[in-house]
Amino acid sequence: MNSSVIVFPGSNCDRDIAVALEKMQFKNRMVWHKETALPKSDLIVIPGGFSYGDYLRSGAIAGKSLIITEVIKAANSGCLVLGICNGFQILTETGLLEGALLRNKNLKFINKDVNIKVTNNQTKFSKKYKKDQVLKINIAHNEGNYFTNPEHLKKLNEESLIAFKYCDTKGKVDEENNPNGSLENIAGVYNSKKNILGMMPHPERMVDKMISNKDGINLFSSLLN
Amino acid sequence: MKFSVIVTLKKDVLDPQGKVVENTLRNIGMEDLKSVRQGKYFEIEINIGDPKKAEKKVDDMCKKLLANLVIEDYKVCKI
Amino acid sequence: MKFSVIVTLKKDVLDPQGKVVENTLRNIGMEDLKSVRQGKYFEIEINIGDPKKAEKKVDDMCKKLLANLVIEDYKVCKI
Amino acid sequence: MKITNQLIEKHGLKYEEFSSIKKLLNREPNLLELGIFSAMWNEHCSYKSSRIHLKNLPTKGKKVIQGPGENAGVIDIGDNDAIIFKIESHNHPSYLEPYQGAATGVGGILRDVFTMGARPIALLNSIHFGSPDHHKTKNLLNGVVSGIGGYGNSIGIPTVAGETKFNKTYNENILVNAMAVGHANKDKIFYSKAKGLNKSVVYVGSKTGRDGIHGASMASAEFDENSEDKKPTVQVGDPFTEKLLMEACLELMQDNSIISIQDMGAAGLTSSSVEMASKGELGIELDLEKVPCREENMTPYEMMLSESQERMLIILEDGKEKKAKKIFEKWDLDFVVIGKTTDTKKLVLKYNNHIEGEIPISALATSAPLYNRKWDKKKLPKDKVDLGALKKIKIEDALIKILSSANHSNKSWITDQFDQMVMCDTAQKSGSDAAIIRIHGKEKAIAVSVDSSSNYCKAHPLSGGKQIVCENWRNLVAVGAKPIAITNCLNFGNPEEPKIMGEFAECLLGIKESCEFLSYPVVSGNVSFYNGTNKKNISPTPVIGGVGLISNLKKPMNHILKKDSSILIIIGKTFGHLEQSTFLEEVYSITDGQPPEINLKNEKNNGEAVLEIIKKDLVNSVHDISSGGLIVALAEMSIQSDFGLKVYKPKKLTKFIKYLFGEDQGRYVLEIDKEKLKKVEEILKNNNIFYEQIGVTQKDFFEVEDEFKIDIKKLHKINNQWYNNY
Ligand SMILES: Nc1ncnc2c1ncn2[C@@H]1O[C@H](COP(=O)(O)OP(=O)(O)O)[C@@H](O)[C@H]1O
Ligand SMILES: [Mg+2]
Repeated sequence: MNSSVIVFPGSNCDRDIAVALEKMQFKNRMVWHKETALPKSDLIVIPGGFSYGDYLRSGAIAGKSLIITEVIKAANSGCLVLGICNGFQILTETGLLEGALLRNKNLKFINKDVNIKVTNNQTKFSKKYKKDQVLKINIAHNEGNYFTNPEHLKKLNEESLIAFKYCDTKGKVDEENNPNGSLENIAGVYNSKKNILGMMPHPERMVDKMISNKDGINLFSSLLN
Repeated sequence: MKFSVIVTLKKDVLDPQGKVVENTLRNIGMEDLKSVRQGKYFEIEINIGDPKKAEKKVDDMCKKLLANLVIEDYKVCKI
Repeated sequence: MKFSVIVTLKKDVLDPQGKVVENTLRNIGMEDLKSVRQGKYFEIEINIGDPKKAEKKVDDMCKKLLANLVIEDYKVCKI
Repeated sequence: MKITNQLIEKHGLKYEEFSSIKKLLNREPNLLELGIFSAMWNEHCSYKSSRIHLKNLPTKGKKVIQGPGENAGVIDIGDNDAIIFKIESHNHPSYLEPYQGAATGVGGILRDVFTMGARPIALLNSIHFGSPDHHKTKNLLNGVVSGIGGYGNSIGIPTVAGETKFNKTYNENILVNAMAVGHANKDKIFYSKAKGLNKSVVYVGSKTGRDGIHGASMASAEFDENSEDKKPTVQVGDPFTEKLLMEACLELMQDNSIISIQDMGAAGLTSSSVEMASKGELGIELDLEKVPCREENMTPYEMMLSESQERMLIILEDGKEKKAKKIFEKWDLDFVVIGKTTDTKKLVLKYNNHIEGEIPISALATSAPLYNRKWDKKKLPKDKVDLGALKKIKIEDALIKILSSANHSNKSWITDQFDQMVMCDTAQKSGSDAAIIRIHGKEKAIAVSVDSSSNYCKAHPLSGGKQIVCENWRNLVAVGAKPIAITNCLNFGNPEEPKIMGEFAECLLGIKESCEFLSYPVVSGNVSFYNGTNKKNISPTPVIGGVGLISNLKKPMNHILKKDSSILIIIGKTFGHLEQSTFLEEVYSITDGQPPEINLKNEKNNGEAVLEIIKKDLVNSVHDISSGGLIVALAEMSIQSDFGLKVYKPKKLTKFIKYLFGEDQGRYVLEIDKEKLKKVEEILKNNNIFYEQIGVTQKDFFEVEDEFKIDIKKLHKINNQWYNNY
């Protein structure tokens, strides 16, 4: 499985995701944002970080970079695309995913382990998880408050395009377990073809027992076959 | 030619930042306050002589970069 | 009564955001651009009838909270 | 322009100092030169009041690769790995503009570390605010915390530990100290010493603006009527550019292009160029018209004194310019050759081929003033607090009062705002005695902690200095790390007052004594004087940042209780020293008396035994006992975990309150499985170490025998409410 990690100036989880991918036996390449062609890839990852300092709006400026047109082309022809944290923000800014990520409700950067529930385990990204399985995954963001218009929200629900929801340890989804104010506790969404996933939590931080736990492993292993 | 651009969150989008500013202002004794909304401001200088063309260009900038029309509105003014 | 408040960085203070926005606008083909500076915008509604008093109050808000005069300037306008 | 007395004063120079300048130059300096002298001779750059005291600190050791005097200290952790670290203050700017002040503090210390070839792997901070009731405190707290996070999170280096304290002594002068820790290959460390003639001096990074120019508000030809808009300003940090600068520098450091490199910190271009030349015993010539500027019409004076952030000066090997330039262009950064090294041993500043200033390097560096300021000794205070005379308080109430106070509340409101996990090597986050960072791709790890205790230092600087090194050492030991070396940030008041100078001198003697005894050398540091306003000085606040090594990280040790029914033992003797304790301060507002005594021999033995016990995997959790005493340490252990515990009433008992709240030093609590107790006791007995069984873990309740029993969920709530309600 060939993966490409796009590196923007200001990306800072690029090494972390590369380590996780390699650990999972992906053949990974780093792609600098000024490049005009993508290497052959089955999976494109847009990593977390603060591309362009997150100035203006998080993800806005990376969304205008050269390489992004290539990512869009690849995505439209069915290539798998995973955007984590800043990567999710970039995907919404390019329009590959609908909606937007607003400032966290408490206006503060939030870094902590939260519980999320796998709301759809029928996709290429999630098939190794059980339905409604609760994962403990680290979040670290300023703008993770997912927002979209009512029609799109309806579509997300009807077509099972919500990937993960914030919840408690038992899987209960409620306001108390919504760290950032996201609509319906949404932590990650798919596009309608389900080849693009954007998520705020960092699965690449959860692949090593010494550092955290292994709840992120199955996302990568799902992709492998 | 100089323009000001104001980008604000759409009405139906929650503005927690404005809310916090509002509360803080109340807490420091500004009781007559009714509401606060917060946005971004840009001062843009552009080398185009024709005001129409210049404004069109700035409008373009807003659409392409400065505002995210999913959540934001914008206003351009010549200054 | 409604006021707009614009808070901008003082002239000699580094504006990293404005700089990045400026470069990006150029990169996406806005060659006529001369400069961009970024600031904050507030729309403040206040329950005071007397325009003078109201403006004074808003000015107070700026000094006390909205702007840090060490690095920022502000402008209040009735709208 | 004529140099008037007023100009001299505005530059912070004393008249005698000005006379020495004239002597050194054999003439009057011009304004540019005066500015340069003022930048190099001020306290911050010259260490003129502190140098003779700092000299006494132990700075050598088997593991020390580079002690004080470079951008940061360097230690050897084996297998060709080196750790590079330093702490620095950004107190005054943070008081004026908390967000930017704190942010640029973090940015500055990071540059010190990656300048030397290290990739930063951890950030720490020590932040001190005034009383929570003071009208400025809340805003300062918010701004400083988000500024620290804003910079560290954005650049992508985890902020893993720190300390946060409130005390009215900081009402008008907060402390913001930031520490950075980096990892480098031992044979790829870069220094600031220039070498070779006619080498290119290269400016890289951000453009120069009029940020933070000292004394720029004064009248002069350049700063005339318009000087109002040229007021010195607090710098704005740009973590994005710093990230690019860091990556570009680290990329350039992969081969052998760099002869010497120095970040532009305080006094920017001036101090960086002088330092490089001075260390290399060379001269430097700069063509100032080449300096990349952000504003129009910047004068040589402004360029030389600007403190714009995110800039570096590099001296390159011949023929490497092209390749280096390409790297910086890739990262969208300026790269300009602005001068060269010379054999004149002078700093020569040209602007459009006209010489604007010419100063012997030695006049700026080695001939800078050195003061042996008068200092007063402080006697150990006598006043004994009469416990009997105090109004009685229930143990439970006292504990609750402490746990819900600003100083002892859980800090997750702060630490949740910091990315602690980015880089994926944080094995132990904030919340424990020390954080643990794994060396990337390896089995080993380092532990880091910063500590201070201004109350003890104020009461008796000598004991306080001794104590704080020990506390820091203990925090590393408690997570199973062998302490290696420290950095220190010495925050004091006005050194021109003998009392303050005495606090400084004696704290340093204390630090020295502990460091020597524990073989815990000082490898870097920073002095911040003049903390205070209107003749009110802050309490002496030396902050110690320590680094220890865990050579084989199997499981990170911390103070979270792991099991039901395990045995709790205390290591180290309890006498019940209450003076200067949190108990007296929080419950009775009593702040006088002596600080606890330090017994270095016990400190060392106890710590080494704890290390052995951890290494042999005989213990479930460990916590050192510091402010608040035994009961607060125990409460912290159970608040962070799913278990409660029961403390026994001690058999030989003078006063229960003293036993529980006393702050005797050199003590640890250990949670041990019943089956392993014998082995642990063996180790302790073999080493002649005092220990007692003090209790046992249990489900759900925190209990003190015969006194009270409280649900740990409630305790957790009590400990977690302060910040959210503030
Ligand atoms: N400003 C801060 N930044 C990061 N971590 C902090 C900060 N303040 C406190 N902490 C963390 O909170 C925990 C408790 O702090 P403290 O009570 O000072 O610990 P100790 O007494 O063991 O030194 C530590 O893990 C410390 O690293
Ligand atoms: Mg501790």
